[in-house]
Amino acid sequence: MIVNQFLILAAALFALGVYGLLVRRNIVLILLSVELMLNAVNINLVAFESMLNTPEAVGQVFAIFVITVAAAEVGIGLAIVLMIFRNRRSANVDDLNLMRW
Amino acid sequence: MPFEIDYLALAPELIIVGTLILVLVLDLILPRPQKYWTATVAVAGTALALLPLGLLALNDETISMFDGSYVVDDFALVLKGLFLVAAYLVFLMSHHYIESERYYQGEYYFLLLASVLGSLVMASSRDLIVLFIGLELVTGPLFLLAGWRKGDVKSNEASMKYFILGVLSTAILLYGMSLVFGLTGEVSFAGIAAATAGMSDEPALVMAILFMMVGFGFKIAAVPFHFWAPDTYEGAPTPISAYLSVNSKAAGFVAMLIVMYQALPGASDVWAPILWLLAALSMTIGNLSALRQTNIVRLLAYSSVAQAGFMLVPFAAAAVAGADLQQAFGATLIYLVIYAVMNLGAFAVVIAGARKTASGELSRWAGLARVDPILGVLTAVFFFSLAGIPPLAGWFAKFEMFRSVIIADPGTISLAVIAAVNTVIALYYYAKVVKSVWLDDPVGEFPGDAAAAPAGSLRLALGVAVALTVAIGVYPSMAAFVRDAAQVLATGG
Amino acid sequence: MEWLETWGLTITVFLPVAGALLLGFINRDNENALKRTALAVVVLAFAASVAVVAGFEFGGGPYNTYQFEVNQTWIGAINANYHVGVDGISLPLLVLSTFVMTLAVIYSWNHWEEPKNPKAFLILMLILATGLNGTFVALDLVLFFIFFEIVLLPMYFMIGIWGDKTPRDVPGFSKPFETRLYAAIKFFLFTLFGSAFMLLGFLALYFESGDSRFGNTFDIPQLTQLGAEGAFTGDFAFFVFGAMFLGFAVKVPMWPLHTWLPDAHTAAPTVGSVLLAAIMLKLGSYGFIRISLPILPEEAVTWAPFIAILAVIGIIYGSLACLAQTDMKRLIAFSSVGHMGFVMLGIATMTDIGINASIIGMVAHGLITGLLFFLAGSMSHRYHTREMARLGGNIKLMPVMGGIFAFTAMASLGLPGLAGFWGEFMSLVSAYNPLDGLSLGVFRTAMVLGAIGTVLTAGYMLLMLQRVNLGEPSTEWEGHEFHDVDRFELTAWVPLIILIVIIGFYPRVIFDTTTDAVTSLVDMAFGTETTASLPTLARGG
Amino acid sequence: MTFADWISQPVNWVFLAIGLVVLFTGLRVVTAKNVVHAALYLVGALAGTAGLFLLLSAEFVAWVLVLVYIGAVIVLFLFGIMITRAPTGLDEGLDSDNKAWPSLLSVALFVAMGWGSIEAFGTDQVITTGSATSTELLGESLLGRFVVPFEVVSFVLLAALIGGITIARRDLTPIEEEERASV
Amino acid sequence: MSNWLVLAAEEGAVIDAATGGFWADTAGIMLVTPFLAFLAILAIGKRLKHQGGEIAVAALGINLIWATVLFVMNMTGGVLDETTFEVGRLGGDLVFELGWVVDGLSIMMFFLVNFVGLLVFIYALGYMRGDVRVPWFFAAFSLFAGSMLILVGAPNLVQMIIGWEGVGLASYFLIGFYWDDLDNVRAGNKAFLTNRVADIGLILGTVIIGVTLGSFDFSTLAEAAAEHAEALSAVAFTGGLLLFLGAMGKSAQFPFHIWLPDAMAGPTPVSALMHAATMVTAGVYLMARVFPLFQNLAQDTRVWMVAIGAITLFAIGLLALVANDIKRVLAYSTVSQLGYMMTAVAAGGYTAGLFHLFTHAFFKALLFLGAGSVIHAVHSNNMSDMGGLRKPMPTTFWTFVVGSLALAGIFPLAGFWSKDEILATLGFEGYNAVMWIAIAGAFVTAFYMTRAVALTFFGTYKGHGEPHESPRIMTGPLIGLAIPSILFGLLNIPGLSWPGIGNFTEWLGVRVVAMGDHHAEGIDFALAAIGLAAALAGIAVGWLIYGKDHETQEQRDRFKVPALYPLLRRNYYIDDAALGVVGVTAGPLARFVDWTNNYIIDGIVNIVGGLTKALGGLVYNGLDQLGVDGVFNGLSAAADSAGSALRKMQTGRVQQYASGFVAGALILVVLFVFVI
Repeated sequence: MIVNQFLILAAALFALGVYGLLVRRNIVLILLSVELMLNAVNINLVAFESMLNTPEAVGQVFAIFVITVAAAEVGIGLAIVLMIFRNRRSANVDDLNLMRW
Repeated sequence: MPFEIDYLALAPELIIVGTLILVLVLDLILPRPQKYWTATVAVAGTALALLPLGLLALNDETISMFDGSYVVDDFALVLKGLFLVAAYLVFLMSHHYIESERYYQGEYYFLLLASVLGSLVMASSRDLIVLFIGLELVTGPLFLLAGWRKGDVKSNEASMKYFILGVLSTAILLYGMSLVFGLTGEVSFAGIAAATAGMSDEPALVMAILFMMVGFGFKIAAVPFHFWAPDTYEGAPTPISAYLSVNSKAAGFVAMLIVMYQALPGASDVWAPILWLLAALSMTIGNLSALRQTNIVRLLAYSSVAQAGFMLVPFAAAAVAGADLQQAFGATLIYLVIYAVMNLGAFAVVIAGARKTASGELSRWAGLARVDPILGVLTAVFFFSLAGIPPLAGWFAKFEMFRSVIIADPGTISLAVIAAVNTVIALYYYAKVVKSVWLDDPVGEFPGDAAAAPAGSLRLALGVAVALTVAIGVYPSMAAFVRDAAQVLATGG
Repeated sequence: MEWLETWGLTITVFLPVAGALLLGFINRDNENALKRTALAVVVLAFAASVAVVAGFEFGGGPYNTYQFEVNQTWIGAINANYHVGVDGISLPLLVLSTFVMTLAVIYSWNHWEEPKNPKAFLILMLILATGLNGTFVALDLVLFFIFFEIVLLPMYFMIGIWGDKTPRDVPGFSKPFETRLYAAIKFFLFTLFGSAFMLLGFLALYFESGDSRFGNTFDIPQLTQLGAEGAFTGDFAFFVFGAMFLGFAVKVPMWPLHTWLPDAHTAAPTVGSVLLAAIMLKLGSYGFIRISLPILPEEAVTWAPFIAILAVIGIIYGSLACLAQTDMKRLIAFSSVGHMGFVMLGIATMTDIGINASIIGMVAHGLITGLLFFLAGSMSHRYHTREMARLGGNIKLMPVMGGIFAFTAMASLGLPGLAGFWGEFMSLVSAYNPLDGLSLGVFRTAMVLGAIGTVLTAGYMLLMLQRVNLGEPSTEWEGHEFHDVDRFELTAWVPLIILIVIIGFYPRVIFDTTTDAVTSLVDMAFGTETTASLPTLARGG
Repeated sequence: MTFADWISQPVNWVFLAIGLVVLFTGLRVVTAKNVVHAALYLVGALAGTAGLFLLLSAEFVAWVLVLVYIGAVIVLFLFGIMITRAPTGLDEGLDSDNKAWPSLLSVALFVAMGWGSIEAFGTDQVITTGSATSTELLGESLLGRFVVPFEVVSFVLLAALIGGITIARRDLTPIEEEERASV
Repeated sequence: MSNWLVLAAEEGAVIDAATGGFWADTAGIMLVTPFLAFLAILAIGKRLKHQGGEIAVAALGINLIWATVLFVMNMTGGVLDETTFEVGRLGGDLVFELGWVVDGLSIMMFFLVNFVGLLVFIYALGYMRGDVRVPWFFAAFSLFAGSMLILVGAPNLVQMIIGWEGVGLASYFLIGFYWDDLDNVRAGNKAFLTNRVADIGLILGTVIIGVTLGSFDFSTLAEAAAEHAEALSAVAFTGGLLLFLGAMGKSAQFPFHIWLPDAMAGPTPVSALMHAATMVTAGVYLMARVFPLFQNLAQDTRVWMVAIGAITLFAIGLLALVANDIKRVLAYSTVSQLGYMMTAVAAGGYTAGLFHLFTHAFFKALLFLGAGSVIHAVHSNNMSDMGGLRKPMPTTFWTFVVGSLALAGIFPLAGFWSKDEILATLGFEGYNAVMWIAIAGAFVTAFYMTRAVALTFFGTYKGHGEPHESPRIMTGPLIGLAIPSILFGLLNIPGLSWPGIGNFTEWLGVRVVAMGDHHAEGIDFALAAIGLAAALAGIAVGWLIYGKDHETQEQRDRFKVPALYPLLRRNYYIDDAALGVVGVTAGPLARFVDWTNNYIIDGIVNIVGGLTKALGGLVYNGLDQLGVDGVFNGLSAAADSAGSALRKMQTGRVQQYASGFVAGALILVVLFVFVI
């Protein structure tokens, strides 16, 4: 196995995530897309780790941290979604354009 | 393998941790009317955390822990000082604001303290992972705090925009970091620096640097990663906007400084041009956008974008052969410190003014000085300082900034000229604020309790800010020690 | 007077700002206390400057030696010091500054423009005084820059708050501005635009001096030293000079950077215009003499023809513009463009005579135009209009004021025997024979055009007199009771009149201070002693 | 190495299989017209990722992924979907109408990233020493060198938790607060 | 001032001169008293009986003592002295000095100015009684005299300029004295500005010469000229021409004479002083001061100067023929006489020119004062309102006649001698054509003076009211001036040196450098006769045309006809052949000159003035407000609109922000990875 096969897969996932983030209207779905991106990053890290085999397995540690942070992000994100929903009865980002220029 | 831990070195972080736990506890036991104690505790804690800094500053040997992934040197101390003082001022501003609006107080201070903790950690980080976690801790709570005015849809929107763009930037940043790791097999800056020595022509590295820069660029709201700033500043509670525009921006800069000068000094010929571009864009677009703002907070938002541009200028000099890296580094740092002081002052003025005018619209601020000359004077001081007019602190920041790029090199000179032109543009809208406060005739009565003086804490904040602004302006040597701190780090470069 | 040696200048400079602080503690309703304190402060500052004159050793030493020198570390990090001192060139301007400031305070005693608020106004004036005095004595580029900029803020507020409130349309903008606002912003932006580049120039010098024996320095004497040794040359110096040129030229103001001036003068309150015309404009030309010329002599020579051309354009252009004015104050404002044109022409020749001309020209212009603005202010104070079409026969309604007005106008058109003459005449003299190596063609053409300019000057001044002073008063003033000059106005004006006459007939009072310094300056910077003259024809006997 | 050599290794078949699954599910996550489905597709994608981690002999990370995500996060998501009453059925209005720009951007991004990594790593091999990375090693580095971030990240979670609750919870009316106080 | 004497001795043309002792050393008082008077009158004039007039008179009285003493000393011994104070050193060896020089030339002028001035002042006491702003009048009048004295005493060009402009200023005040009427103000402006234009010449000339010599002193200039210093000769032509330009302005030489007629707007005493002793003579005086320059170096310029002078003396003289305003007649005659002086000096007739200046001062002052007294009586300047005044105003009449004859150059009055001298010089210097023009000029002069006398004093009175002789205080000065007008010609009879006092030429001779100009050894009787004949012819013709008075309107219009109604006039001349000759020659010519004067030259001035103002408007409204200023406004407006354009980016839609975000990142990637 070469490392690039993982990297390219990760790149693809990341791109998909970006696409989702740009296209999705529903905030929850946007969060999902973000998860895809972070996941891509994880793939990168782990792949690199097993390519380099660092003494302290830094890559994997990094991946674990990313996963944790991602979880926290989700929590925060959903909380915000709920708050907005409570005020606006909608989880649609397009409705959020009160403030401009 | 066990690590020996220097607790004095960690004291500031530990004190903050203690404070935020104490705040939580107090929040649970205190009945609502007494909850303002949490604020007091937070302020006290922050002040207390400044003490060990002093002690550490006295002995200037560098303390390095955990395989050098966590370092306490002068540079770190200066920044921690900056973060703590800024936080201290923000707390002072928040106190009355939060209490009077019946927001959740305990949680508010808890989250803010957490964010402060993050910034402290980041200042000492010499390692991608620590840096990343630190940044997350700085930002995470802010996503929530931006939406603290739960009832107000604008506030919701603010936090939502901030959050979505925040996570996007985090993802990109992480991707960049992963590439760096992959290329070097290291996460410690020292290691990376060693490994990337001759690698500057490696496209993947360039890409990695770019992606990381996107992450930092978001934090410091540099064009084109600035879109969130105006909306968020406007929607968020004003003290949070202040915090965003100072601490979180500073955090971003610190990250950038460390990574660029510590981890990637070898690749300066890669990142210097990029930052040249970002600087030029941020200055120009930020200023031009600010020209048309009618809402004073949005105006400050764009101004902070432009100011970020000015702070980026010195980076561009780093690539030039024979450039004085310490000088460039110190310039950014000094600018950061001075900017923090005067920008916080400006926001404090906004809070105080908003109480009188009950509006953030500049038009409603017209003639404010008639009813409150002191506030008028303060407005003049802070905004002219931001404009960089002597003898207010701002001039020295600009001065240092120019000083770092006046090198015999077309690239930097051209940037200097761009900066000079922008200084004048910026002048226009800063003067516009002062103008409407002093020169315009009031439109009707001031709805807010025009008589009400700013709350004691806010007055204290204003006092500190104005004192520092004038003092540094008249005797800039005060701020010069920052340069010595800068040397520690920049010698790596 | 050891004490005076060390503290004289510092007191002159910082006493006013201290006074400003003091005023801050006086209740704004207690007008008399405010005025008396302010007056006391400015008088003391003036006294201090006079003491400096008394202690000044005239005709002393080669150029670049300063008296009453103080040199203390200020911003150690960038090697910028609190370095002040005077020589024959700065001394007259310093005294002029403190002197006019005193008169301005006296005048404003009972002339408060709307909205009154004497407290704020006086405080601003005092801060302004510090800025102005400081600029003339600063011997460190950073210090110079600071003082140079300090001047902005008070003036900005003076114009903006007490200025002319009539709205006016501005090309390019949809809604009309109030004149004061437009003028204030414009003044502010123009000046800062210039000084931003000036700062760049200073910094460039700082770095270029890096490998000199002084190390990186902002110190004017040291830089002058280096400049004389030819340390700054080539494209670098060329651009540096250009940058500083922008900064100074805006302040002077030189065509085509002058357009802030008419608006600012017209909009500003009387005292504001007076200080603006009498002192602030001098900062620019002083900067040329003190900084640009000695530090970058070669570039100065390169730029000289360019400066001369702009100066002459300014002369002709300003005068022509004056002819078209209907607003008295605006006319006077434009006349400044012309007069400063002569000053710059003198400087451009790079000769001792030329620079002498510029200095005495500055002083004269300060006194005369200052007085003119006083008068214009007092008149519009009484008539509530500055439209010359509505005035006329003023001398019939107010003989004394009309008389003084006529006198000042005559002085302003460069009548020999009054202060204004020497500046114009001498800059023509110097333009006939500029520094060796400068294009005679350019400068002699400049001389002729300048001479024609004097005619135009006479033209519009007479036109103004005719419209304002002479003829029958227009019927709209029938029944109005005009009180002629009051005692505050007289106390403020008479000293100016006397000085104008004295300098007119006995210019030595200026020359004895300046000539040696100027000659040595030219000698040091350009290595030539004087304009070409025929030793064979030295007077016999 | 040619594609033939590459494909000749059986492990790569496995990779190919999992990879395709991941890609497909990932695509569906961002295209599915039904919110719940999207969430479930994410499960698939993550599971696939875990598989890849196993291929890379990073078992610990794989299991963490499974536990944290599929165990917690997805549930969290579903809750979120339920609470916000996002239309659980088909919903055409899920995506914004303008898809051209986003697709262009993401494709470009993919190309850039892919090109970059190919340039950088060419055919570097992934060395897998059969045996999985020992959890002990991870533990040591987590609690050793990386103890600071380890501690700090807990504050991130704590902040997210408390802040999330505060933000998301329904505010009490003043009256309710009175009752709350009286009790 | 030893060097002066040394040099003078070398030239050997000068009798050894005393330094003048006390009187020369204190001569500066003359330069100061008028200014003290000026201040004193402004201060306390109102409260005095004559409203300050007495102060002015006193001042000039004191001056006259010094002037007379010096004059006499110069007659007997010759006085040569210079006193200067340094008022400023410019670096280099250029020095500004103020002071006074006492030599033949300046003494002559001192005497002239103070003597004539005093008489005019006294006259003015009566003339101005009851007029408006009398104190201001006398103040300005003193200023006028004072400035002239400064000019006269000037030891260097700079002080000359000071006095020069001072005179201009005073004339501005006095011409615009009745400033309630803006026309008078405009007249004042015109005078001042016209002079100012010419002054460019003076100033630039001063600059060029001063810088070249390294000194502004006349003495240095004279020495340099005497030594034919090459540096000086290099600039001599330019410098000389420029100085002459200045002189043309003050001395109202063609085409700068335009301001003079308008200058009549002031009170008559002003005109008297202005035309006789001060203002207009300054130009000639300047030429005399720098004479060595033209004598030795700037010969090329002299041709021009002579030409200008010739044109002036004849063409402007013709104008006097058609003027109706008596003061204008005199004004034009002054110009024409100045033409004589200028021509003479230019031709090298230094003494001749100055002698004419000297004599002319007396009778021209006399004529003006006479005219003033007439105007005082009939309250009109127009001769068409006068006539037959010889009976009610005998003194005025006789003195006026004396003045006229002197001006016309009738033997043995002053004018005859000086004019003859000029003719002689012209002949000697070989300017024969010019000489004949001058003779023709003499004819014209006599002609218009006769016309003036006839229309004013003969025939019947056509004005209103009952004219009376003026008071003693006015007639006194008339007599006081009539005497020198008769006698002073004898002071310089060619070849005759009065025992003990010598003659005018010798007095003038006391100079730095002897002028070496031609001074006839004896009278050229032929030439004298021709000159005299021309004058007499002029009188005769004049008398023929205007002598008899015609009652009916159209008949009285007769003398206007040549000027106004060509057709009428031609018819009229048909039935009077003798006069027809003159009519067809003088008439059209006069009209032509008049026309050019009004339309060409004046027109040019007006056009230039108008253009300048228009240009001003253009520059201001066009360039300044739109152009230069517009750039600024344009810029800020541009920045403004740029700002609003950027606002469009801030759509408030988070996903567009995000795309901007990603796009930004991508662009950076493309830029820095692929491009760079």
